Amino acid sequence: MQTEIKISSETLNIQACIDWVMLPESGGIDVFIGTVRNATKGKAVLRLEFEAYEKMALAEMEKIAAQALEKWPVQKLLIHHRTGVLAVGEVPVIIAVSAAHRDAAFEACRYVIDTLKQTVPIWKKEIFEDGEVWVAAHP
Amino acid sequence: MQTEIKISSETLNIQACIDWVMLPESGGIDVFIGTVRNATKGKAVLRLEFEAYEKMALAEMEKIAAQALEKWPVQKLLIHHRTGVLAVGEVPVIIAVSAAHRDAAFEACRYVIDTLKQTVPIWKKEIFEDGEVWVAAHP
Amino acid sequence: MKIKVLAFGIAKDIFGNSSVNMELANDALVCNLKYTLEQQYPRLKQLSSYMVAVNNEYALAEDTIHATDEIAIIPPVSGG
Amino acid sequence: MKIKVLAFGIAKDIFGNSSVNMELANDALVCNLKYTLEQQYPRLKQLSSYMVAVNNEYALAEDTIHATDEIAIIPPVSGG
Repeated sequence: MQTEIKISSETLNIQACIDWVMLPESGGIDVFIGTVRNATKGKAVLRLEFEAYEKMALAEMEKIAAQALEKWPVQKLLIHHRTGVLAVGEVPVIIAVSAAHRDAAFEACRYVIDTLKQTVPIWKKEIFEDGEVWVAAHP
Repeated sequence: MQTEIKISSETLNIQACIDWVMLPESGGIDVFIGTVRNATKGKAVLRLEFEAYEKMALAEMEKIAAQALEKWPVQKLLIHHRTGVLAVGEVPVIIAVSAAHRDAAFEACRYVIDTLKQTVPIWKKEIFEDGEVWVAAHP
Repeated sequence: MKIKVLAFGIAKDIFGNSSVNMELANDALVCNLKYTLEQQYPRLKQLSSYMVAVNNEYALAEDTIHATDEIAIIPPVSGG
Repeated sequence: MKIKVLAFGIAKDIFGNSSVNMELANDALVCNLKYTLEQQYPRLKQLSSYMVAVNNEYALAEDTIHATDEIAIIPPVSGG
């Protein structure tokens, strides 16, 4: 398999993701790691909650991966996304891409995270001391 | 310190590099991992040997890191480079960049690896079954 | 026909439930579903936007809904 | 003046050593060093290119060399 797409409520394992994409034919790997930031627009964030429409989210991520494989000569491509409650510093998403040459790895990795944020049905709620808000829900 | 630049003859530790750049203020981390490819132009590579003009290489990498910090709003930036004999699948270079927003992390990371390959005095010898060659030495 | 509409993110808060059951005409389109839902849950109209997914695919306003379809309301996504 | 020239990568192979000692005029420029080295080691001219570093900085052809400088031959780099 050239791609591995996963949604999980367990802590994501960065090293395992990198090991999975690395091949003897690889020359470079680009990895994007999302992290839970402690503040948004200057306001302290206590934690995030991620919810996924899991079946559709997996299907959309498969589509994105297939598009990336078509656009760039990449070897292996992995997308792991967390759900559930995440504390500051935890990792909601890992995207890892291996390629013979680094340009393809960089471009495919960026395409995947940019597109994922636009189309994959996963939602993030920011929990503040005085309330909570679903990100991007309102204008 | 915002940057960590290192040249080492020991195995590089990817997870430690990521942990070093991650801050509570980080929203995203981009990591580039160079890997020793098993072939070049269709010819099997047995191993690579990296040699550095260490003092100058560190100085050049510090310059590149400073330029990246000036160009993009990044939080922490790490460059670790191996020297010595590396087998296929080993990691000659790790670049990790954290930022509040992913664009800066991606762009700075790519700038660092692209510029490193142009200016940092480190040399790579490819060892084949029937000989060896210093990469890029001859036209 | 009777259909079940799944809700996620803020849509779940608006519906007060992770799904709602609705009665729709047999030849209803996605835009009819949206209209009917908005009558019942006016807060839907305050969202930046929202999509309807039919059988795990984003649907167009003019797509027809069938009784056996899996229907979901997709408020603005924010994963990653 | 007597200077010591450090060599790396393929330059080390060409010199047969990780450094060579040279005698240069006191007001020699980087281009004079290159010329003198190329006389002695013609294989330098077959390289794609090479630079001279003076005190850990890339030097220009017209830079002056001083006896106390750290001089190094930098063949095409290939790190990363």
